[in-house]
Amino acid sequence: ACGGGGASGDDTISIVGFAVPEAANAAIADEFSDTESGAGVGFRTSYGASGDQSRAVVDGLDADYVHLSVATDVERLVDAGLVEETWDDAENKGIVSTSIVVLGVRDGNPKNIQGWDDLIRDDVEIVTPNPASSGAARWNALAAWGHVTENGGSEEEAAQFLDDLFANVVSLTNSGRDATQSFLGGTGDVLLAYENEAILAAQNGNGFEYVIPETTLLIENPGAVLTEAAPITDDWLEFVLSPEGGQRQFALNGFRPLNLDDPGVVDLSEVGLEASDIEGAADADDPFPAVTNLLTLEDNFGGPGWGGIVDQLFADGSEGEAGVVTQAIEKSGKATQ
Amino acid sequence: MSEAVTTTGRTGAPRPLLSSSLTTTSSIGLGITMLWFSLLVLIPLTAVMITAAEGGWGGFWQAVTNPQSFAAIRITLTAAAVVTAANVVTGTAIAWVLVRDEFRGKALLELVIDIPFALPTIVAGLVLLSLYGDGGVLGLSINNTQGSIYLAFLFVTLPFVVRMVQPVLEELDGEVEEAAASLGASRATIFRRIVLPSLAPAIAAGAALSFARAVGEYGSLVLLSGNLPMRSEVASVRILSAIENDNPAAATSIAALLLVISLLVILVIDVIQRRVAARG
Amino acid sequence: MADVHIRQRATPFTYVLRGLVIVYLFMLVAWPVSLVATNTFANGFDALAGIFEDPDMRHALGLTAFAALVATAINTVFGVSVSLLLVRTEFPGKRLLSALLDLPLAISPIVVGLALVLVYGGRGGWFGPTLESAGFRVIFSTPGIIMATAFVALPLVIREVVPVLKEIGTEQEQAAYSLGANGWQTFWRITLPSIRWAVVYGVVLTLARSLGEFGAVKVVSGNILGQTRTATLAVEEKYLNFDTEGAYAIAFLLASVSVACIIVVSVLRSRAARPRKADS
Amino acid sequence: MSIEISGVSKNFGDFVALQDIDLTIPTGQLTALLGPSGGGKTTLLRIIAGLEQADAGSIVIEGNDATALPVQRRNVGFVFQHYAAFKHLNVARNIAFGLEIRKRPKDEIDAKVDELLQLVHLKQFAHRLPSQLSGGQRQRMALARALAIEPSVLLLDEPFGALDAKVRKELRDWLRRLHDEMHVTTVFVTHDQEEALEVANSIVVINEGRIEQVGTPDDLYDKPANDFVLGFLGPVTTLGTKLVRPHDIDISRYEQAATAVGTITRWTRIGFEVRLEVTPEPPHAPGPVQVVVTRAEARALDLHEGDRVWLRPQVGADTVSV
Amino acid sequence: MSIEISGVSKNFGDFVALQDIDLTIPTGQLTALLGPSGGGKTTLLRIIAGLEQADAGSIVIEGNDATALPVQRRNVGFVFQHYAAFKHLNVARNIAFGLEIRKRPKDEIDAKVDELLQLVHLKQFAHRLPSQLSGGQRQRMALARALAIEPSVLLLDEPFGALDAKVRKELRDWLRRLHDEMHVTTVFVTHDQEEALEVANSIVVINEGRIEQVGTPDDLYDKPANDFVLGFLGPVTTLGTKLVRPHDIDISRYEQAATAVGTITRWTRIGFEVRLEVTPEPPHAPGPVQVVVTRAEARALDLHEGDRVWLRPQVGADTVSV
Ligand SMILES: Nc1ncnc2c1ncn2[C@@H]1O[C@H](COP(=O)(O)OP(=O)(O)OP(=O)(O)O)[C@@H](O)[C@H]1O
Ligand SMILES: Nc1ncnc2c1ncn2[C@@H]1O[C@H](COP(=O)(O)OP(=O)(O)OP(=O)(O)O)[C@@H](O)[C@H]1O
Ligand SMILES: [Mg+2]
Ligand SMILES: [Mg+2]
Ligand SMILES: O=S(=O)([O-])[O-]
Repeated sequence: ACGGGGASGDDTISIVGFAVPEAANAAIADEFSDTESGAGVGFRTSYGASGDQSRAVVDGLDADYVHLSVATDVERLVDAGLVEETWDDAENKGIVSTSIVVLGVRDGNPKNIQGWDDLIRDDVEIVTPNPASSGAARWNALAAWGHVTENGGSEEEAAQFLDDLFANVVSLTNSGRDATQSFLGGTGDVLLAYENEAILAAQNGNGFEYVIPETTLLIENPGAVLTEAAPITDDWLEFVLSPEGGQRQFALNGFRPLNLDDPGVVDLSEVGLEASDIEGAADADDPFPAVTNLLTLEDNFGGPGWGGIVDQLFADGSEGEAGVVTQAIEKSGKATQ
Repeated sequence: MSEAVTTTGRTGAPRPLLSSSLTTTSSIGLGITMLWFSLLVLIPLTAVMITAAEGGWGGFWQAVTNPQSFAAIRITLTAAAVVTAANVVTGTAIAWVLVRDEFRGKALLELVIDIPFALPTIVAGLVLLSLYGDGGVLGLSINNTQGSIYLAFLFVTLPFVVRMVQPVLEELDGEVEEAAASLGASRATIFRRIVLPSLAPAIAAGAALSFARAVGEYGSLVLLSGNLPMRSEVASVRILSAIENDNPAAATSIAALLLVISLLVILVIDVIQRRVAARG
Repeated sequence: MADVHIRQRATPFTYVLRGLVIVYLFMLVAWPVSLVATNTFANGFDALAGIFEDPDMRHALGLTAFAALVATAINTVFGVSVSLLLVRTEFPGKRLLSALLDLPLAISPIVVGLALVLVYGGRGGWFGPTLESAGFRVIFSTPGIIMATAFVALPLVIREVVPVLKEIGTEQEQAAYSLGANGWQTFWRITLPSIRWAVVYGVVLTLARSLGEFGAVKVVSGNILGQTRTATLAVEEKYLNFDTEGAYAIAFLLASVSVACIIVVSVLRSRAARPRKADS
Repeated sequence: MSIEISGVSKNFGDFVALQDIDLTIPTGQLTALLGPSGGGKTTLLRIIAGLEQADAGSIVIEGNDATALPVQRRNVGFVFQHYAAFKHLNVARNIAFGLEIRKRPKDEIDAKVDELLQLVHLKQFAHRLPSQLSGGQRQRMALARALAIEPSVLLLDEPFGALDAKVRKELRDWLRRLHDEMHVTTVFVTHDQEEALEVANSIVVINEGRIEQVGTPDDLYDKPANDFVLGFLGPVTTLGTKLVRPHDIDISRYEQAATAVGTITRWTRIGFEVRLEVTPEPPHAPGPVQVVVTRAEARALDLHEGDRVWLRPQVGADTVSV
Repeated sequence: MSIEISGVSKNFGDFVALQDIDLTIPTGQLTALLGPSGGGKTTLLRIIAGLEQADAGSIVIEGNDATALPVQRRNVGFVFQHYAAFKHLNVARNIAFGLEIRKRPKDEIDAKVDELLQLVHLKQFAHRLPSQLSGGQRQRMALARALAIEPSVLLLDEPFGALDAKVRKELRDWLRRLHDEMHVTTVFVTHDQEEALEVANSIVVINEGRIEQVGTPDDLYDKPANDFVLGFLGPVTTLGTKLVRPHDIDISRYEQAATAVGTITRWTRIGFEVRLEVTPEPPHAPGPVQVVVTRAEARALDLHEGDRVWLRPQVGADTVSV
């Protein structure tokens, strides 16, 4: 009952996921065990960087269910024949958790960061994971790109904006969590992060708050059941998607619960919670405030999935031209040489 | 009876070894060890090389000459070389103090030497950051600069030269140094012309290991170096990025290049060592 | 005896060198590492207790101990055999082998993992599918963790043993032969006891390196909680989940093991009255 | 015949250490390999032991061809010039080593070790490490260790080289006695002709990789095959056209039939000997002649520095023409 | 006076290696430190060289207080008992070392090295590493190395211990000649009384950390201060109630006034000496008496194993009561 060669039995679900939702998934698994169908089910879990995890499954790591940062990491499994092509055909388009890109700042927002345009000021130092190695970073970069292109700017202007933004980057870590740690450790003025990451960091760190820019991007993390998964896995996925089950736990961990009709808009009562249940949010009364201009892959960038925008922004240049972000990073290095 | 004690360590005219050519037993031993070495190291490295070759010469060339990768390789090799040179000096000095000096608390130094190995590298980076980074006790702000790479390399490679030199220094024959002294050699001269040549093989072995280890280092830099392109990004990070971009050929190309360079450096160190050992 | 004399004369230089070494080691290792301890015990024994109460953590520690011990055992046997071959026999390709032996350290741990997956990966590896159909899983399972650990620590025993083996010469071995001992008996009864401190140093280094290894293990282990998550992976996991105290606690445990090893070694050595030194 | 060495040669690189050696070492005898430093003594001994492989030639021990036999199977006891003590084993365990290898029962080993410790007077040192022994004690330990396995051949490389005169003397006597008791075929290397003359039944003189002469001590002393042997076995001096031992010169202050006439130019007393240097008058000789007389003789002959003396070889003295 | 040692003591832990040594070593003389193993000879020599620091006392060399001077500044040549060869340098470079340190011009060094190689007969080994030399060759290299710097004091620790008799003899003579020519103050350690008697102008007998006697060879031989010196300077045997040298015993097959009567139980010829073991008849003596006669005497007296003989000390022989 698994992708690799059948190690876990019918009553064990192997979850392979990216690092961020580990706590949420663990809580969901707990609750799932209390349900009728989930009684007696055990879990094997493995969490790590999204790309690593996806490749590990291709290389033979046992998995019944994957929960990854970006859809491309699931596509890799589709290409390897481990996940049905139809995995994103359902109403949720394969998405199991969502969040938005936010700007983490120091306590009291000393640099008075309000939106994307403040990031390219000379006096601002930015911490972000590296889009070349981190899924989280790609959401950040795409949000920055969208801030220009979706507000009437040209692609040239957007590219220039990214150049300016990366010129201000002082720490380019390998993963999203490393960036958070680096920021909490004292580096930089602004952290580009997920909202849930920022909430979690605020829960754990001191001297940290975050700003939701006017224009930002909806982060959609896909989940998929593997072809040869144990049958129980389908019940698990259903439970993860259910408002009272999985989504409620995601909300408690700072994710925005799925809202298929109106992506990114949160009604906590749908998942049976109150504002006070969410700790660490910037505004305790409205932990998931509505975003003025929320971009999504589907509406703004030709989604679902990343499609051509990946190459346009992140191509590493080994074949054809390097992506805009790749170039921006390279320029930032050259500029300082 | 101590005079006679000295004799046993030295053989008279040294004798050729009993089995200078291979006996059956040693052939079997050689076979088994080579088999394991192949399974563990050679075959996997061949796989890496073959993967690197998949992109052809052009792919390889492009991967390693990509300005950012090239800079990362340069930064890594430079730092590894400088740190190795530093280790040759500090490592030998530390080994010297451990063997030749006597003072209270020396045993504590002995304890400290191997810790950089056992400490998970990520934690190493963490503690170095909290001392030498922004807001650190020392107010040095070394994080996100090239200096942090040097610092991390110095930390993780500390034990090599020390631990290589130490046993050899202990075995060294003190009478030979006295002979040099009686011929008028100052302490420095004795060290340079008598002790150093004897230590050269051990120092070289330590230097080779230390260079090698530095070239491959990654974990301790995660938080410390900031991975700024062309400034503080090391080769391992570039390899990681290439892997993330589903470009294993580029990753292995960089790895292969580093491998070849390391091999060359190890060989060069060996040659230098032979020179020093014969120089006096 | 002769060698102790010249050593005892302390000059100003002795004190300067001693001071520099102490300051260097303090700044580079002792102080940073002491932060691990202070962070671990910031809340008394809570952090440590937390580690030991968590069954998954206990499993991770157990797995790390197991993998480190097995890898150290393999590397010790392999290292001593290779050292004997390198010092006591002649065979074509000896210098090349000697240089290749240092390479494992030069390879970025990520590439080590990648290399092993390329060959032993259960789905696409060269040998992996065959092994897996024979019911033997390497990658994402304990053998892979052991291999990765053995790989990164490969040269350490060899580099310790080779110089000492050269230094002790062959007279004692020849005496053993003349008394009727075969190669195997001579090795166990004469050679091994003569090189035991070098082997012990090598083992300590290997063990320390094995405990601290992270990158390569991460790639080949699959990091499955309660199954293939090792202590260093747990350190990362704790750290990533903002449980820095827990991460420090595990790191503290790992570093303590190597410190304990060093203490045991030095106690054993002084109990053995340091015959090596007495004889030199 | 016990050890039969035929046509043995050994080179180190292009240095010829031994050249076509033929030699028979009789069973039960005490044979000395005597020669100058670098002559090849140690090399030959090691080839007999099997510690070194000859480039050519064969070694037959007790009738069995041992040429290709490894050292373990030759049943030889070898005592190394520098003892080669097992540093990590105490004296008793050093001695027991060969027996333990042979898996002898424990009490047999203990008994044997005890006996040998007694024999070499190391009873009270049984539990010391070699590093805590004096050179002489270590040498005796090495001897006991070699004897423990009751070898059919005992080979010793400069067994007394590193010991002081007094201990050396004791051990020599003891080796002789031991040999008289056990009659094990023994070969020892020495560069000390007195040691060879005193201890050995038979002496092999080796120089520059060749055998110069083989014979009993008396043979060698009285009938040296060449001037190298003459010179090596004791002091020689040139008297007229002959090489002769300084002891074998008749010296007189009174005119007599003489090979040379000269003046005593140096007079050195060494213990109970007096060594004289006589510078002959032309046409007699090219350089000073060394003469040795006992103190009693010197007193009786009333010899002093500056005296004019008449020299001739004693009757029956061995001389070799220059 | 050249080397003035006053009140020197040296302990190793609680072991007393030297105890309140006062000694004057005259300039230009060849002095031997003679004594049994472990007596403290090496320790004293090392203190003179500055390789060891005395716990108490002072060393004055050529009128300058050298007590606190490091070895480098004492201008002494030191030859180590175990050679202390620089393993990584070939013979020529070993010898050149001291000169290179002194930054002498290259051709001066080459010339000097050449001369010394000649002197110690190592010309053809100039480019070998020490590990490729025999013990004797290494010793000669060490000697040449110490001489290269033309030291004002030459200190040698058992310089000829590892050499064969012939080379030893040669080197002894050579050392004597060298000394006569250069008059460099030379101190050498030996445990070989013959070497001391033959080579030295002056002998210092050291035992258990104390000086037993200082004097010329004749002084020591003829007027030993105690039975230790008597015994150490040459063989002794017990005749009746006296210690006497085996050479100093009158032996006769005919009845004469005798200290002991006995039977010749062993008869060994060593070169031109004959060594006899005489077992006295009761009530005469407790154990066998050693007697040495020359071969000529033995022939003249017609002595054989089994003969009954009468023994008495020679007139003028030095004896010490037991
Ligand atoms: N391994 C070796 N390599 C090169 N030359 C060697 C080697 N072993 C011995 N020799 C040379 O062979 C010659 C004979 O050496 P050997 O040790 O047999 O002499 P020896 O008669 O025992 O001398 P000694 O009395 O000094 O011990 C010497 O010139 C020595 O330098
Ligand atoms: N470093 C030391 N530590 C302890 N004891 C020592 C040391 N050096 C010498 N001794 C002891 O001091 C005593 C005198 O030693 P020394 O080497 O001077 O003797 P020696 O007369 O040269 O003897 P040998 O003829 O054996 O060389 C010996 O008993 C020796 O064991
Ligand atoms: Mg020899
Ligand atoms: Mg001595
Ligand atoms: O975990 S990330 O790789 O998405 O940062």
